Amino acid sequence: MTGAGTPFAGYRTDLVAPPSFVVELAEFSGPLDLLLTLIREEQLDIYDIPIARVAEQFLLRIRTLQLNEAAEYLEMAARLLRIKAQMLLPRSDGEEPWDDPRSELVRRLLEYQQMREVVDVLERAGEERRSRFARAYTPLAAAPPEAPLALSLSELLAAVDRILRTTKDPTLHDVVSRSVDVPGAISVIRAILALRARTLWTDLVAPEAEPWQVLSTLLGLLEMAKVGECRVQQPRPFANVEITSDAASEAA
Amino acid sequence: MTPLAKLLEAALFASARPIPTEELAALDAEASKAAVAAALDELREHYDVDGHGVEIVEIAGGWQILTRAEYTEAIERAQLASRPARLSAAALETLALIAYRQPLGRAEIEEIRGVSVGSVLKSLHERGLIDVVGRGEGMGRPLLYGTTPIFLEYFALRHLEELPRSDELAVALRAEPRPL
Amino acid sequence: MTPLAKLLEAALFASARPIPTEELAALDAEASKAAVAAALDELREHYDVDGHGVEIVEIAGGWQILTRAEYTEAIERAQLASRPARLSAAALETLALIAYRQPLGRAEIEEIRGVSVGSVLKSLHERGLIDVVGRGEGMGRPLLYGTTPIFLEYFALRHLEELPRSDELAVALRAEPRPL
Repeated sequence: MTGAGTPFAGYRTDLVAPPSFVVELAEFSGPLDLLLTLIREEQLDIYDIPIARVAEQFLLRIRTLQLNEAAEYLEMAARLLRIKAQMLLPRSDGEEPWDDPRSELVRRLLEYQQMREVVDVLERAGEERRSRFARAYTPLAAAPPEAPLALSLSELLAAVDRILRTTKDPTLHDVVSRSVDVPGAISVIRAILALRARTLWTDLVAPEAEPWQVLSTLLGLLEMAKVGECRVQQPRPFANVEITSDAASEAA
Repeated sequence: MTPLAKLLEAALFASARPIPTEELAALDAEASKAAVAAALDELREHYDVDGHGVEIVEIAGGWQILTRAEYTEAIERAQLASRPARLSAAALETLALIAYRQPLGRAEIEEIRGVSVGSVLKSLHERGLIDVVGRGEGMGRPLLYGTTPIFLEYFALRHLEELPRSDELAVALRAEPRPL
Repeated sequence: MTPLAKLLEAALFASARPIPTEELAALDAEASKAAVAAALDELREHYDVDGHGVEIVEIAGGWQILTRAEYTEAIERAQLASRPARLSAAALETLALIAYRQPLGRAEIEEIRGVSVGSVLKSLHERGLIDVVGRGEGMGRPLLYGTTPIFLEYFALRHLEELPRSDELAVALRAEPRPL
């Protein structure tokens, strides 16, 4: 198991990237995984990596896999190129032993490889465990006979009763709002004005009137005032509004 | 034990809910109904005759393995099977509403209860007592909730019709609590 | 079956998780350790010899009943239980490192894996597989992570020592561990 094709959920959440990118990235769990895969594919000696070739392959792969957006892959690519450059430097054939620029990379690859070995162990153990089920049933009701329940049916019924009592209308509230009835209000106002030439707002609107009725009356009044059917007056602020039928319209 | 009985045993143990007889039969496509019934009998007898600490019980139209009552106290004392938490009043009332008026949307519940019920719905759903049963009409096509078989199991009801009708409630509430 | 074995059986059946040996012993205050061990042996043998669909397994320093692997497919097909999701490669790699080098900080994991592991650590922590076990030296006193008993449970390990020692791994370790 090299991690190829395994899901990559943990990393994926980090990224805000187009889906295609995420899908491709899921093939490798990181730049070391990709590097190790290349080395295996090419059957290279990990202690003597032909760095120029590997760097080239690595770059090619991150381009074709569109991994070049992930910083970690780019960082590894840069590292490979740097090592490649260092390899090209002339070696001083002096007394000092040559410090192989690849040694750090080799160390990391070995370390990573070792970790992959542990991953294999864990993966096998995890699969073995996944092939068995534990007890899933949690005894909500404990043992059947006379087992104390956390919640009894009578408690539930009491809750139902509580709700039904505190709810005004046991059927669901009609959410369709009532439309304002302006023509209706106008005919009411006309009827009142026909009886009395002068009337008060409080006569037109009952104290228990619902908002839509208040609104209908108000709109009706305004409409009637506009066409000159009545006059609306308020002697002083907050005083009761007086409505008088217009003499002209009355005459008409 | 026959292989079929062993399969039933494993299934009863692994299932999070009681398994209806038809589902037990579906475990092995090649087994006849009679063979499954025989295997179930074999299994029940095994746990009966041997005097085991668990037994196979029929509940909510299905079968499950339960610990014998005489061990419940010791197990609970050791807190091995954590005791179920009590439902809050908010959760209880929401559950009651859903039980009686399902399918029911969140907006209606909130209107009746006068409080927001988002987290209550979530916890009832997590406990498996309610589930989404459809979508309502209207703006946003709201999710509609209903009770689940776990709800029935919880209250040891065979079906929803066993709940008293709302007009029988007063009587039901005065009556002695039913042994569950 | 002895009464003590029946009690242990009931407890093991009731628990979704392994029960530590001490907790099994605590089930019956009057039973000696030896008696509990004998009862456990009796029970294990019963489930072994009889060829049951379930068996008693030692996990994470405790005991747990699990279904036998051969019934898993049928149970899953019948949708009576579902297997937990596999861990991602990223999660497994991170867990492997923590299991072998705990306590271990985020920076060290990132150095070895070559990728950032913030969200992986978060999800492993949320699943209870790892926990913060201390703080390291150095800048910002980084959090150090270690594996939990749930980690052992997830992989059905009796203890961490069940994992191969690092000198048993095919890839040779560095001569001396780098100071992390």
